[in-house]
Amino acid sequence: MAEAIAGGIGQSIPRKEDARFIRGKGNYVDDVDLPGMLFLDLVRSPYAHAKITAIRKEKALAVPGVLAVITGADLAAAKLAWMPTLMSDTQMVLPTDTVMFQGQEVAGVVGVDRYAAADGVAAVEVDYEPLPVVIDPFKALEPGAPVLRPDKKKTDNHIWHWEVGDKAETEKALKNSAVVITEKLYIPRIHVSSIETCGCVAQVDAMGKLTVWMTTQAPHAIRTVFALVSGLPEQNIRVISPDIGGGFGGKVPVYPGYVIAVVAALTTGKPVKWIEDRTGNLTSDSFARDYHIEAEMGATKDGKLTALRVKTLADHGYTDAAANPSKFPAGLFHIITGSYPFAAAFVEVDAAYTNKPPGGIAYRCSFRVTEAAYTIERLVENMAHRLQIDPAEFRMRNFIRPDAFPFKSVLGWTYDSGNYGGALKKAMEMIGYADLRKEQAEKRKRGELMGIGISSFTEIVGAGPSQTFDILGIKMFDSAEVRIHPTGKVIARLGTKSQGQGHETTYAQILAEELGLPADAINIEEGDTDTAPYGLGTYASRSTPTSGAAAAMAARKIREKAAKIAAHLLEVSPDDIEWKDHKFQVKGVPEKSKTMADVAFAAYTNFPKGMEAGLEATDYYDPPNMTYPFGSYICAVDVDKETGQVKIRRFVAVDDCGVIINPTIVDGQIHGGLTMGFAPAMLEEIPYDADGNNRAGSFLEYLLPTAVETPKWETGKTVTPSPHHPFGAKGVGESATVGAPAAIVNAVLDALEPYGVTNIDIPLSPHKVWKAIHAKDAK
Amino acid sequence: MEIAGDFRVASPVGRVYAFFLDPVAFTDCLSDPHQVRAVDADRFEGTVTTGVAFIRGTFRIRGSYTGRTPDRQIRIHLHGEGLGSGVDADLVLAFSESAGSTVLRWTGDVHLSGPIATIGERMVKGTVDQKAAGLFENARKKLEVG
Amino acid sequence: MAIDVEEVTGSTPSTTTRTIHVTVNGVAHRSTIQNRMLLVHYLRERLRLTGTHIGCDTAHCGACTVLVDGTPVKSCNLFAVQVDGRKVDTVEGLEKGGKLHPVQEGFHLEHGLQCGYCTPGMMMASVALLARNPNPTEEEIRRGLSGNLCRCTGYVNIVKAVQHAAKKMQEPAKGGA
Amino acid sequence: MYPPNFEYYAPTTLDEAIGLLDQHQGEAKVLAGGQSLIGMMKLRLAQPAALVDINRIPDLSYVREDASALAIGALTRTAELGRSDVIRARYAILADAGREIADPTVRNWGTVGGNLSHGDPGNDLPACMLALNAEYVAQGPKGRRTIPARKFYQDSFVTALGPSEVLVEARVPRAGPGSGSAYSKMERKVGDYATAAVGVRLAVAKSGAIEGAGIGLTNVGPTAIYAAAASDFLNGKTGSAADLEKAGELAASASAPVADNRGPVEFKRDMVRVWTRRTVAHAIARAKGGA
Repeated sequence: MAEAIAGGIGQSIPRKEDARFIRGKGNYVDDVDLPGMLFLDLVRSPYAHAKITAIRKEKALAVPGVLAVITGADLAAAKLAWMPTLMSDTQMVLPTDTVMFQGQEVAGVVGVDRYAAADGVAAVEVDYEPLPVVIDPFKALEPGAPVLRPDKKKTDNHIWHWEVGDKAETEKALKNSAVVITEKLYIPRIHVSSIETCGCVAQVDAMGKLTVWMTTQAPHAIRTVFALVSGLPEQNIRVISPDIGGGFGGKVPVYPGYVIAVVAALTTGKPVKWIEDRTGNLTSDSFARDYHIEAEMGATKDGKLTALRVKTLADHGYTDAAANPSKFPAGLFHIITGSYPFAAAFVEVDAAYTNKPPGGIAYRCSFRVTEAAYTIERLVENMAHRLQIDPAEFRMRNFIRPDAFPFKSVLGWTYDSGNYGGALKKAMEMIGYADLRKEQAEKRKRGELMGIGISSFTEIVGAGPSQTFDILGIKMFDSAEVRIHPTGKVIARLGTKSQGQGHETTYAQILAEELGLPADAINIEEGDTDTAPYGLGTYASRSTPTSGAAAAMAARKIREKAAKIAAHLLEVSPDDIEWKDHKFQVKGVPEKSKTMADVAFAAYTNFPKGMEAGLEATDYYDPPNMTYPFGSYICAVDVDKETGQVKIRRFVAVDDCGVIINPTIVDGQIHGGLTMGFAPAMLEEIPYDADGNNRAGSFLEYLLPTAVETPKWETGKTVTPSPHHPFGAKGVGESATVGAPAAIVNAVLDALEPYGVTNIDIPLSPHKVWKAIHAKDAK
Repeated sequence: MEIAGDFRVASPVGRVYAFFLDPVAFTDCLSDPHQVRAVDADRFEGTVTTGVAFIRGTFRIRGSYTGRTPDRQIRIHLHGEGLGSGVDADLVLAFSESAGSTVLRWTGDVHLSGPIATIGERMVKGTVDQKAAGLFENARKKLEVG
Repeated sequence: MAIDVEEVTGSTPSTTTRTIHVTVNGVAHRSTIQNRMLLVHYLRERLRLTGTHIGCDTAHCGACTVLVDGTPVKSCNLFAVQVDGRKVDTVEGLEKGGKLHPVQEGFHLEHGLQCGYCTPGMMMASVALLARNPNPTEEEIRRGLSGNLCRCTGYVNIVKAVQHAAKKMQEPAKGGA
Repeated sequence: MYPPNFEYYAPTTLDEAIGLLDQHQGEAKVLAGGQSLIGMMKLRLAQPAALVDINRIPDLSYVREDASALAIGALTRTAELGRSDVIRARYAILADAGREIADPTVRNWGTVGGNLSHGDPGNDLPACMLALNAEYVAQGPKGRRTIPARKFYQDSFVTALGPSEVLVEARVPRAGPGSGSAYSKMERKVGDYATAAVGVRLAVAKSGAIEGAGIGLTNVGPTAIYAAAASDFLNGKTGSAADLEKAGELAASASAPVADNRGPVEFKRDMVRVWTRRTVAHAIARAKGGA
């Protein structure tokens, strides 16, 4: 067997990027300090819906250290009061007459430091006339509801209707099903709450070039959007994503603060920094979820799933600013048939305007996949209970079989590979499923509430094949540029941007494997639009499937040229050279070989006549298909009957993300993903009251789990390579967030089975569990 | 947030009714520092510095009489802005006279907006009731003395 | 010990400013600041020690955790004037003579960080935890770090990182050093 | 979030501190741990003209027991409660609470005096002091006075403390033989205010009868609540299952919670019932020598 290359694929090497982070030497956007830099702070609306009758700047301008106050009227003069959203709706940068949600940006105040700017914010006087507030999306669609977007010439609050599947066929199949269950599930509005909030530093140099350091997961796309919105020539815009303190989808959109900071830099001629505070973050940045789902599922008497019908109302706030591929207004929600070969399915989604902040970002998942996985895995579990079949057994009977891949789902997706039974079997072994069920039966006899829940989800990540996936028309490929220096050291630049995923390490490992050079000889750079090749950025678990693939493909292009140089050095015909054991070898004569480092030196010193010097390649990778990671999770809980408190005793997660680049990093991604599956299932929610007040505007009420609440995760793996990815990987950052909630909720409902409860909407706060227990007497 | 209360005062209804139609007289019953002036017959405006515990700030207020039924009922809308927050209240004052004294029954629907509602509500909730009760108690005292 | 003297130029004595003397990571500083300046801004903006981060503004996330006289505190919930005459330790002071602190080493080797933003605060809380309890159980680690939020790691590897450091810090004692 | 500016004083004697408070006529605030105050200032919901930082006044941080009482100095950090041997051994209710207030880092700076005098119904220590029938020592321009904890809390954030007074010490009657106590906090996560929390102090006589019972409730009313009827009921009882249930019901009736994200009123009342029952049982077990 060939010797492994140092830091190649499959090795758990410690992360390269840690070196700066553990020394406090990361360079996050708030660490950027420029001479003469000013600070921007924002006035925000206390009202969810109100007419602005006056904004008085005078007192603010009189505050020591305050230099400017920017309002919607100022922006309107430059035609910048509105900007387009990623879904081709329109969004205010600053309002000229009406505020649409509580926490909306109303004016920007520029000061010499952040304290002065905050003093200025407190001194701006705004007169509001409150208007009727629309919070409930169902009421928003009722006749007579106040029309929130008259500017769009709309006469109601309906944004769009989207559907997929065969409606008539599904109706027929449901009618012919022996058993049909229906469930209404609300997946509430939540917030990604990366520990670093959003912010930027905008600077305009003497040549008129704008540089913006900003918390963005997609710097290139942002540059193009900035160019289109502002009219600045694109070569005069440079977007730099420095170190990012967590993204999870929340740092994909363009927020008003970024634009106001740019305007402030242009008008003052000085660099301007804007750093959002946590309340601004929680009350105005893009939300996730907020889907009201009604699902119906049919099955035969002997437990074969037949049909699925799903009707959903999506609350989009006052504008549709969802971060979705353009052709998919409800994201990839139609992966909702999950791990099962339904013969018929129909999904429809309607979107409504309300007086809430806009968004519709993913919260660590690939465009609404969590909503889909949660729905299917909740209903499958309920169906198993209804049919009195063990939920594991029920899934085993219904899974898409391993020999059925590639599998075309009834809603149009072609799953690349899978072995669902294998993952569930492994999870059952790890947790000791049979013993747990025995224990549960004994406890139930004693009146104790213990539950076991399963989730066997299928994800869809790696957007995307460019024929179907684009954002504002820009196709969703991604890129890598790889350059080998004479001494065999490498610089690689990619179109994505890590926010903690460990790209500097995993991309180096991919290249190490493909180039036969040690990972520590390979530097990775991302996030500077002046240097990196164009890419669509990091979200939706697309980095490994796209840029990771581009890195491998660029390396392979380099190998093609390098093979010719190796042939030249070994004085054989290029046809006699093969890449084997991370070296160029003369076929059949393994002792005659050249390493990539040898070839690299020659590429600058001794290359064949007629060949260009250098050793580099760029690849823009357009994946032929999405990848479909999957997994099976099993959760065991104890429920305190009197208080409704849930204790997660065990949680086993078996994931299959195809070929694994760095097992330790993959485990870390799964731990984090599980925690962000647990959090919305048990703790997090942004509720609004009838006046439109955000009731979770700080971490006092928006409940991020600490190490105490977070379960002790147990992880396992199966490996089913993606057949179409260059080295078989699928993407992993989000699987656990997608898969975990249903397992937890299924476990709690399993514990409550004696009470006949079939649903409690997340988060499963003690008072909701208590209410479910007290609403019905035990059978 | 609903608030309500009532009082009986040994004073004819016409006088009580007139008292509450005078925005300066009526808002003068606030125990917190304030300045209020009438804009016209229907509207008044000014500032009130108020608070509870740590929370303390000056609110710009605007008020308007939204309904009048002589000697029977007055409706007032109050709108205040301060501390980056908003307070809006619809007050209904209902009068009835019996045996030379007047019973005033007041109800109000108070809406808080912004940081006070989002973050400070647990600190403010009990107090709104108290402040309103204090105002009407001061009004009763004034009417009784006068 | 180096002395780093700095003053606000042109500032006049005022009831809302104050001159403080603080020793940060062993370096003495004298600074005139506004009374309202939060300790975290003093460290980040005046001393340019940007390893200490701000995450929540309300003393929930612990990203701003530093040690004041050896005790972990949330520096976004403390005015700099309050540490006049005291010692402050930040993440930048953990590495000594080019040698990583065992807690830093633990976070690196056990993959106890991802985006790195909560990491400095998490490490400072860990250093204080181990000073008080050199051999903590997993429960004690989880409780001890419950003033610090991490959004990336799910805490599994943070626990391992602290355990790694605990073990490492006990090694020389065992060797009789 | 950036606070407005203020005058800052760091007196080194109590008299000086009280003089400063007096001089500012209610516009100055005492800064002890500041874990609540500074947050409100950053939100600009609190804008005091001056802060009087009492941290440099010596001899305000102590835990000591004498023949009649356990005395806790106002500047004692709440983390110290869980670490003090005498408190752990004989006043477990305070050690329990000392491990539940906010989070471990906040506890390092937050003070007992601040927690008690802020008047926040969500603070954990007031209910303990109500259960323990403690007294607070306040010092003001006219000298020292003693205020019973059970008369201290008047409304949300409204206490018997005058604007120029500083709470300097809490005095807890010395724990006698057979005494036991406990504090249980139901919280959504670490760092949260209680959904409901219950503090219990009692003694079990040789006869097996309960004596001197005190029950305090956190965050289920406008102030911390002394559950008098439930406490009185327990005296003379043996602590049977029926006794505990009845005590729970009486405590629940004494609570006056409001609905919020933690749950509706009826749920919170029921949590008072359940946790009173459980906490009384825990205190009895401790009184009988259990942990």
